[in-house]
Amino acid sequence: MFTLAESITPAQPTPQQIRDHQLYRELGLSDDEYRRVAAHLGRLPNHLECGLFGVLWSEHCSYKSSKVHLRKFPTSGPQVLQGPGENAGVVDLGDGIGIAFKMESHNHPSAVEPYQGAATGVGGILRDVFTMGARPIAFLNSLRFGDLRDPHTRYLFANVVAGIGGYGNCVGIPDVGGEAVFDPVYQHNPLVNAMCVGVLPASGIVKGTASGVGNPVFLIGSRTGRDGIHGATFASAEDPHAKERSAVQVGDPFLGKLLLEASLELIQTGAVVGIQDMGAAGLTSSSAEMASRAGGGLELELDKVPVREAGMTPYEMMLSESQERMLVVMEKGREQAAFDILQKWGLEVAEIGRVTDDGQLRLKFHGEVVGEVPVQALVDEAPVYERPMKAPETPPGMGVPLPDASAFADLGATLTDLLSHPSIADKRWIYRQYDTTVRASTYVGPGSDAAVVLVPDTARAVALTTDGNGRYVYLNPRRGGAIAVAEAARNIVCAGGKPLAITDCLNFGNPEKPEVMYQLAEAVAGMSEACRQLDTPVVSGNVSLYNESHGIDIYPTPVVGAVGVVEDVRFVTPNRFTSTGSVVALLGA
Amino acid sequence: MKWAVIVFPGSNCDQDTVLGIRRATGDEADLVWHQESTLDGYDAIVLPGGFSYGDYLRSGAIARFSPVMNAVRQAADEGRLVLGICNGFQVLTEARLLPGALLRNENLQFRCERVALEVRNNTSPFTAGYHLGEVIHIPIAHGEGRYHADEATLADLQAAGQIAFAYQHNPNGSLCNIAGVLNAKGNVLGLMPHPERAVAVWMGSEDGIRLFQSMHTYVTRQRPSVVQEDMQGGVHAG
Amino acid sequence: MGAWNVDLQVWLKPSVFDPQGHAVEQALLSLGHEGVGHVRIGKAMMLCVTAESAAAVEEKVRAMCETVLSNPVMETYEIVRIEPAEAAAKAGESR
Amino acid sequence: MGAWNVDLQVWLKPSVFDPQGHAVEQALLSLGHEGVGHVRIGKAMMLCVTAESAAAVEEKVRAMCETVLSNPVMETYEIVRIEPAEAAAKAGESR
Ligand SMILES: Nc1ncnc2c1ncn2[C@@H]1O[C@H](COP(=O)(O)OP(=O)(O)O)[C@@H](O)[C@H]1O
Repeated sequence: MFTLAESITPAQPTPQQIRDHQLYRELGLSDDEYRRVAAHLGRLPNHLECGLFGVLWSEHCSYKSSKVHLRKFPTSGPQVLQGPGENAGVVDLGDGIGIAFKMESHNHPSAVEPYQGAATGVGGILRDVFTMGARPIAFLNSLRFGDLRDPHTRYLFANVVAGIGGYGNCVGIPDVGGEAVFDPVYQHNPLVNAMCVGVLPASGIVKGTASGVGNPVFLIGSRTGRDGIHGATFASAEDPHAKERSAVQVGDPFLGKLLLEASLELIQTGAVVGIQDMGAAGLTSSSAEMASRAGGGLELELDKVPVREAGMTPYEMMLSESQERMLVVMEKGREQAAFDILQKWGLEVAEIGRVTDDGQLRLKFHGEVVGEVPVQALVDEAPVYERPMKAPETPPGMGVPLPDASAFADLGATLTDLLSHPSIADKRWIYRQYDTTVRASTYVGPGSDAAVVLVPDTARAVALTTDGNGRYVYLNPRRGGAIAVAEAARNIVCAGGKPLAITDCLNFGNPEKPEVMYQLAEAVAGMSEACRQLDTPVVSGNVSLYNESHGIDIYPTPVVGAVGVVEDVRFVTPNRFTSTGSVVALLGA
Repeated sequence: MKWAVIVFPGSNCDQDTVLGIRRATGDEADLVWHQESTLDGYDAIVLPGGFSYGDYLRSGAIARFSPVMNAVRQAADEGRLVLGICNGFQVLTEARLLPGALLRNENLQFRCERVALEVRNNTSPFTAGYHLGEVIHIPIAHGEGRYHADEATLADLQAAGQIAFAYQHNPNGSLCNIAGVLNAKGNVLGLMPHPERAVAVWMGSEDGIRLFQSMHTYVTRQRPSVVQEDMQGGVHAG
Repeated sequence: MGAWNVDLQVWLKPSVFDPQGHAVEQALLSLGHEGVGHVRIGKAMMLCVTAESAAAVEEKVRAMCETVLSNPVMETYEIVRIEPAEAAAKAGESR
Repeated sequence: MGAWNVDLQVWLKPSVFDPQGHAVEQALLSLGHEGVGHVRIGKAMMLCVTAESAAAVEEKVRAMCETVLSNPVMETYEIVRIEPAEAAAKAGESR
């Protein structure tokens, strides 16, 4: 048996101390999870190893509360080129073209630092899409805020919009659509969901796989700093924003743009074996997930990680969530191609390890092994919880009396009231801060049912929309979930498109409450039903739980991002009356 | 004629500009990396929009030191055409190839919308295709487009007809509603609006086309030899 | 009641990456300004505050810094100077 | 050769409208911070420069300010402090 350097800095507790004083709890592991880690390893985990399991088994990375439900989504179909499990999903647009897309939430970070929280959310989803080998062509976003009469809400809202624009505008991807709903229930838990869409050759999907024993592993982009450590770990009921306060990061859209161009150029060489963004849990999740997908292992030499601050420990390097970094596995012998391209774009690159076949994630520092854990245990053996579920005693909304008809005597005034509600009113204030026409391909931009974006090298276009209605889901989770999917599909159709597939963000409250888990399960069931009926499988998505403050949960708010194909832009239908004398008809039940 | 579109790290309207030139004139344009030191043989040089170097310090402040900028300066000195769009305009003011500076929008917000512009000069190589006083529609997309210059400079610009385009409804607080200015010789134009995003009906406006066409006409009339070469090479000259 | 001129600075916390500083540092180096490092860029602010005393000014300014002028989750602030407005005027400083 | 810490500030010229300062002033007033006025916002920069002497540092920094760090069309700069890096370190300042 190898000897493990127990602690590289004397300040760290020993494995025995971690066990005896239950220090693993601070690293994000429950008592039971800690016992499972020890059982997997056949020994006591050291501090670094506890940290690895702590982040990867966190709700954010492992989906331990939602996984059993997510499995119910339909995820396949002839149009699906890549379903859930990679950095983004991919559908077949026809003409040999694939559309990669995914949506992600950045709710908690945006609540504590709205500009940077939103900006880094956009940066993260951008990297998820271009790591598939896709050139990003559009962003969308879905927002939920409290009552705009509250000054703090106005501050959050204004800065989130500025942050989304700040990142998207700088990288030069148009923001073509989205939604914004205002309701006091989101007062302390605003929702910020961002979607990115990219285009790639249908046969050119790149995966986040670390395969080929001996292949070198590179870290490219920004240096690793102490920011964001534990960003992923502690989403909990007590204070969902607590972890964010210690983990705020600043996005660097310029570097994001350079990474985008360099990565696509790198992928063009054909020498990239696998590539992955470093998002939540940074180096830990990217290395473990890449190794897991290949069924192999990785050995990293942490001394080689370019750091921003002196004296960083292996623990800090593995858990840092510094933005604008990627992990790349290249074919051995073709490294020079990578160096040349990265140099051209002025990006830092470091070879930090190599692919192995022993199934271990082995971490070395100063020549010693400081951590060694089975990849399988980290990624695939993460706990899965079947949290208790319970329908509310009385269905929500039952006791609410219908308003007195006399309140609507003046229909004109009622109409004005409705139109002036921020949820219904014109959203130009938002989208005129986004560059909606860069790339010169926005056929239909914000302000319509669905956006339509031209796709290079084909007469076809993509139709894009995001939709969700938390209040419906609150009142009836199953129907509400179905309605979200149906609405997205209708919007695609109204723009002249045929719905192909969806991505989603499941924004829910505290999963430790049986009523919240009931909402989640039911909403997923309703969404799945609608997806089957409409033949729009789920190809990617994201879950955000613990959207709760002061005991109040947000409305259960699944947001659906749909992609459709427009066979020919001549079929694009405008959403406005275009000439006098036209017949106006109302369709549907 | 030969067009160069410069690519700085962070440029993001470079491809759009190449497409816009093609749509408007039928000409192909070369993308030229900012590390190049020569622009010999190019009749027109376009600095496109984007966020060169992230625009972190001031827009265009760092890009203006790129190696290619010496060649841009040389081209301008030789009377060749230099067009700066949005970030390109910012780079040209930072490089002092155009007077003034572009500051953060007065409303502190990025603004993306189609704006109405009044054509204030139609004698330059860039604007000859427009009527004087004509109102055209072209999109803007910028956070730092507030034109500033001292009073003496503004008076000079006005007197010499160097204000090429003015906003009808000022979106950013620019002095004298300035949207685009020419240098004294008239062969360098900077403008905040994006003509390359107004070259098709579905874009909402085709008013950008005449800007590129004006440049094309100017060059091909001035330099018949270039047209000759192009024609022989089978490239249609518009 | 008197008027005081206040100078303050707001910086990103040292542990937070400063993309602006980083980009400027890279630019300076590539332009041949050798021996430059650790560039950080923050905000400098000056304002004029009317209050009973310098102590009252400081209290007011701290409150502003903690709620409006900086976000304590990622920034720190420093009050550099609090000085009677007249003194500054006499010293010929331009405000 | 030694290392110096340099603090400098870049401000919009007084004749140039400062919308950020104006917006912050309005925000402060609307949030009830009374007696605040003349808010201006500029850039604070710190950097570390290696050179032969403090005088050489100043010369270098002026060159950077005049070419890169400020634009004289609209801005002024001020070198606030040039101090040996060790002194700063001793004084416990974090850089
Ligand atoms: N609500 C969901 N619906 C469908 N797939 C989901 C959902 N949430 C997560 N997934 C899938 O699970 C995988 C892991 O997601 P995530 O951890 O968010 O990706 P990342 O590695 O970018 O952080 C992804 O492939 C994602 O598409």
